[in-house]
Amino acid sequence: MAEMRLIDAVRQAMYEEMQRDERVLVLGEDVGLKGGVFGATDGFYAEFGEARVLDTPLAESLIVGVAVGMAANGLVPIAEIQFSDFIHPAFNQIVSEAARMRYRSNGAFGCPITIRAPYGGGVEVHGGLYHSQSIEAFYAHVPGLKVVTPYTPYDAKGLLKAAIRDPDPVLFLEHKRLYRSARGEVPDDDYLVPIGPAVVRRQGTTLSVFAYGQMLHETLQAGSQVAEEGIDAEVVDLRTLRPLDTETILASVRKTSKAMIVYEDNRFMGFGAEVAALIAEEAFDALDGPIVRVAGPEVPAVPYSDPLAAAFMPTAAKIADAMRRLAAY
Amino acid sequence: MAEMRLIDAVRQAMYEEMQRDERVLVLGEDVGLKGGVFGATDGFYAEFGEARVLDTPLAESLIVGVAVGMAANGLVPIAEIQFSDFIHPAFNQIVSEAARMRYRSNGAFGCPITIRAPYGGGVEVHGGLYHSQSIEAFYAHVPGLKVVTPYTPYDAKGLLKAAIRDPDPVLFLEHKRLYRSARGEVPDDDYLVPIGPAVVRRQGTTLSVFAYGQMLHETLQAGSQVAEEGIDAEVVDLRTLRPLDTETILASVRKTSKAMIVYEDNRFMGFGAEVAALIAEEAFDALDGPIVRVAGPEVPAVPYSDPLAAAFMPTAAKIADAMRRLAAY
Amino acid sequence: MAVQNPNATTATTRHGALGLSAEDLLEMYSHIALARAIDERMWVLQRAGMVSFVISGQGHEGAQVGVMWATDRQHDWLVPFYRSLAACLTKGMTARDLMLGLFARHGDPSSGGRQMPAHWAHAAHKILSTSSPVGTQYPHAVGIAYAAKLRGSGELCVVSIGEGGTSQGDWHEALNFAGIHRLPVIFIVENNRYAISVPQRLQMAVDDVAVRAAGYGFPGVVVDGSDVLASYEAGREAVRRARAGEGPTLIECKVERLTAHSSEDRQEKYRPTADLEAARSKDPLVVFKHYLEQVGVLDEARYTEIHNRIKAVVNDATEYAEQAPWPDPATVGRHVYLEG
Amino acid sequence: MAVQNPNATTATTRHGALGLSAEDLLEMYSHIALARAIDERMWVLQRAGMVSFVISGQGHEGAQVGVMWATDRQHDWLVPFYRSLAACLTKGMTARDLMLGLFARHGDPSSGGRQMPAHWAHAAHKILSTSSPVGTQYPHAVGIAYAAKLRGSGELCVVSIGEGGTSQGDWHEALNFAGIHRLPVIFIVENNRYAISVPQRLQMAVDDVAVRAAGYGFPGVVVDGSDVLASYEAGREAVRRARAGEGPTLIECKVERLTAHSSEDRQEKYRPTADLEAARSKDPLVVFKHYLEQVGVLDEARYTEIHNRIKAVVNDATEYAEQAPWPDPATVGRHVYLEG
Ligand SMILES: Cc1ncc(C[n+]2csc(CCOP(=O)(O)OP(=O)(O)O)c2C)c(N)n1
Ligand SMILES: Cc1ncc(C[n+]2csc(CCOP(=O)(O)OP(=O)(O)O)c2C)c(N)n1
Ligand SMILES: [Mg+2]
Ligand SMILES: [Mg+2]
Repeated sequence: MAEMRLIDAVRQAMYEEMQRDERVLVLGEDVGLKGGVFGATDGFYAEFGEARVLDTPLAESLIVGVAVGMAANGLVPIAEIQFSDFIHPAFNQIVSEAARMRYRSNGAFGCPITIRAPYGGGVEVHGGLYHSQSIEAFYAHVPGLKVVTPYTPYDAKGLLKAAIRDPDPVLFLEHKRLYRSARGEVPDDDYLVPIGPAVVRRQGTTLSVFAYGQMLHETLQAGSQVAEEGIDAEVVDLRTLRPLDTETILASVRKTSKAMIVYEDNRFMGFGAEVAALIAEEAFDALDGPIVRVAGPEVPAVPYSDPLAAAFMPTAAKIADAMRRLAAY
Repeated sequence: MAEMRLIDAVRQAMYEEMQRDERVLVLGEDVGLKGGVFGATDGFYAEFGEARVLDTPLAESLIVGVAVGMAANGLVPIAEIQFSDFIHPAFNQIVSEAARMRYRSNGAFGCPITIRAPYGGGVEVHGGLYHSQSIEAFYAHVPGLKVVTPYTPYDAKGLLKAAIRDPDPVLFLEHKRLYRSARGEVPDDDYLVPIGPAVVRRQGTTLSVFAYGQMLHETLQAGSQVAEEGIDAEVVDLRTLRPLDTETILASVRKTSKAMIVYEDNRFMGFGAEVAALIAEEAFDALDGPIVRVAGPEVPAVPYSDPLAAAFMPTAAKIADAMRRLAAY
Repeated sequence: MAVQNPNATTATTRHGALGLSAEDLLEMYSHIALARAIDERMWVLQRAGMVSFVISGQGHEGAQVGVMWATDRQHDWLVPFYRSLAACLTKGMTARDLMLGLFARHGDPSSGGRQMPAHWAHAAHKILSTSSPVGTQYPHAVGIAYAAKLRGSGELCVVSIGEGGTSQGDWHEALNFAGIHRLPVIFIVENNRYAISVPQRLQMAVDDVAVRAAGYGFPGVVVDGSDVLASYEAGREAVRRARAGEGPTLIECKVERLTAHSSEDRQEKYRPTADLEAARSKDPLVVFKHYLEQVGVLDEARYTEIHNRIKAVVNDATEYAEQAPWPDPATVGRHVYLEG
Repeated sequence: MAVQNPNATTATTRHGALGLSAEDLLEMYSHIALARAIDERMWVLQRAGMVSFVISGQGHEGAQVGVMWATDRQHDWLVPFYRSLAACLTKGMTARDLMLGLFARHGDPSSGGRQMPAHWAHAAHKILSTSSPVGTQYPHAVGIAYAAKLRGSGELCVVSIGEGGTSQGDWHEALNFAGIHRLPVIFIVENNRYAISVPQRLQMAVDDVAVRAAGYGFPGVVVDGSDVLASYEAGREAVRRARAGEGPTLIECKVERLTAHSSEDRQEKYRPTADLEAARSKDPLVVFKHYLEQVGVLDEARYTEIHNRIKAVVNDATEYAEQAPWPDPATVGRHVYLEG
């Protein structure tokens, strides 16, 4: 058991899986000698060699498409997309191919690939319009895919191992802000965190807040702030966005009667829309107030300049305000 | 004024715009001599010549990317994507480029392009997994884009003209089932239907149903069925999905107190999620029942074989059942 | 029907020089003829309203059978496209398999009726599932070849596309990657000069797409796809290269599309009659038949026997598929994820 | 600093043969030197914590100025990439413009601080807005060229990318389309042998990406990008072709990346010291300076004058940008759609 950063947990998960199973390999831009732009594969090249730590040409559609073929012929590829913003050229390969391989072949072929992508912004990320994007909404819509995003280093290791061993394609989203800021105990041994279940990070009775990634951090901070004012927020870490843990969500709303969803992506058709729609249909009778979404503004992405980036981001302060309003409803 | 099919109205809109403004051109696969696989540009090649009726290579990313460049240099391109299922290779050009050109240049460059794409399935479409897809959910999420889908021939002509003249990129979705089944009066003269406003197709008091495209047809049929049982459904044609006419939606819900959304796409993170979330946040106080979604199942797309396709599709019968249940709530 | 060279020996014939026996030729011929017969039947069924859609490989069969014949049909992979009917037959799929797909019945091994006809797949025969978006199969093939190389399985992978598909980015990305890693893959481009209605001159500025191979560091060859033996020869060299670790080969087969693009298309609108007539002179079935007659391998008795057998097979497959059960609507939600 | 050929005449010098005067050379040199000085200052500012990110064009300037000099810098278009600092200067952007972008201030003409530094744009100078996804600019350039041709505007379009970007599908699709329609576009590939850390051998199986042009039906040429005059010459021929309606040219400039990929990168991890040292010998600023000295165009007085002027310009731009106002946070939601 060691305290480590989320990025280290990601690295450890892949390292162990590659040692455990020689069918596992990583491919992507700069995953080789450089060890990835965030260091996720640091040292892998020396350990596992060029054939299993594969620096690809700059071509995301290729990265995913080749992974689909590898998987069809017995390998277990982990494809790294350098920044989630650059996954879009691979949209067709992911949506039309990876996600449909099993369905379209009536179960004859599978597609056991994992696609890792660092996502998300913030003033400290300094990523601007193309190194900050949240992409979960596009992919969570797609049957045949699973979409996961860990909040703690513990979950990062356990969920990533589960993703690698999953027989179906998993999009594994890692928030860039959490890479170094999220720290926690991570067991040295082999363990899995199952894909699917959400987890309650803070028990509460006044209202339920659903979040994931960096926004969970802001939400928990907001929860502490309003706690002093007597607002007892329950905070749920969704962790897996597809398949969504509807039971945990509905149970929480039935307990608190109020629901809020926080996400960094622009609000309209962002992931919170689905959570809200679910609750509005399945737990309407338990609701005692509007379902509130706190999210990014309707602009194409997070701007670079600090004042603009700050204006974009949902923060603990904004979330706390929304909690107060909802609690008072 | 002539009665015509929706596909004819689409054709007439483009034809008139190309005559009116020589900057307008069409490009896409088979738009030339063949006149498009659905005949939308039938006769254009002879009338406007090869340079303005441009048969492109089989490359959707190119089609959109070239249109972005054309628009930057003074043309007004209409890009045809042969089937909406094949728009995915252009996802990056649409989301990262077309939709962001204005924002990222702080208003210096615009992107006045229209992307037309036939979408949707049904037993009669016989399209299978890759010629039936609903794609609106992916794009309605994207700030900088507008997303439109007409239901009547009148709207098809007026909205398409508005799209072509719009200074920003518009994704114009045409449901394949409506091409020949939707018929109606279309004025010969020049008129616009503005992008944005929804329209109430059936006034009612019992519950509000929001739909678009072919599902509007099913919904109106369902509305007639249940009317005999005393259920008076209000049916709203959303027409423009982004920007969404929230006022009309909320006003309808405030009137009826009950809301349902019908769409053909798979339910999870489909467009109905946003409509539901909007209502659950902004009209909660007026609600007198759960917000119901009737949508496609969680499978990658519409299967080909008739029994499977039939099992996939939301139908008037299924919608009527849902109306009955909601009315009785 | 004059047999011009009844005493042709192994040494003096083209096929002999390639190491092909008379039996080989007859088997190859039977595959081409069977493919054609199934294909023609499909159009008849569609015109009769029995099935709703056909897209076919008429005119492409010679190239497909020629190249595939050079591979290890059990051991190697095929990543097909929608015109690969003859290649799939060569790989082991049966007429019944194909007809089940056409009728979209429960037993369709390609997709259980979930996909449109001609979206081939067969796991046991190492035929990867076909999708509709043109071009995506090329990276898949390259991934299969990479896995074969890494695992030392000795497999190679054949992948096919039309010349229209070479305009897609995926095509370029795949060739580039395969060149870098010298992968055991054979890239086939079945160039029939049209992408639906778009003529080659609006698809590319070159006569031969094969010239692009040089830009990826491996050979590109052009063959007359109506010439089965030339196709076989090109395939044989590509197989040799792949097995020897020398890397990919791009084979451009010049073929003719003898039908409309699909049953939805009316090609008279864009294709000159003369063009279509010229195409018919390149029918691989006719050309190969002439060759077999010339070298004395096919006589009228043999011909009748083969075609009678084929007719029976096609009739059987049609009846079988027509009577086969439909997919159970309750299964629409199955196989989205691994069940277990 | 020995001036080796003080009496060089138009006829006997390389630049003379190209029709370039001494003033031309000095102007070209000044652009390269200014680009370098701005670029170096950017790194200083980043290291000092004044700005958060730098990506730069050190080593690429000679190729950019050389090629751009052959174009009509008012009338023609530039579709840049993030290393196009020198090209943008040549096109008319000022040191202040560039520094405003680095500091992400309100007045930044490229994006008003919305984009990371080096995402150039300037509508008045016909520099199209740059995004980050590598490769997307190639189809844009081709669209601009198509519009120029259709409208008969006489413009051509120069577009740049690194050799890494040639692996993208968009690159292929754009070249193919431009070849078909013989568009007035000049495709530049600035090949510095690395895509961040990925060496050329893992990016392509060929030595020269320029060989691919043959597959698209137009010429591809390789030039030593540290040789400003060679770059100019290649540009001149490409411009001639474009204006004459002969279509595109692909120019591959062999350049060196003299810095890490960006301020986020530590290249020692993957780049051998010897490689970096060899690169320094190809510094276009040094190489061009030697040439100018040899032909007697640059002496110490001129040199000092130029560099003093540049220093003043860079200082002014830095101070100007540092003091410039930040974007108003209230404007975060503006310009998503046309306002009006
Ligand atoms: C990505 C994509 N875009 C468009 C289509 C529609 N489409 C199907 S086949 C075809 C033409 C293909 O031409 P080619 O590759 O030359 O093959 P051929 O049909 O001539 O054998 C087109 C445009 C598609 N299936 N996929
Ligand atoms: C589509 C996409 N994928 C990945 C990246 C991340 N990235 C930025 S620059 C770069 C390398 C580019 O190499 P090259 O094209 O050779 O240009 P150079 O930086 O060497 O001048 C990468 C991988 C990106 N910007 N866009
Ligand atoms: Mg073709
Ligand atoms: Mg490079």
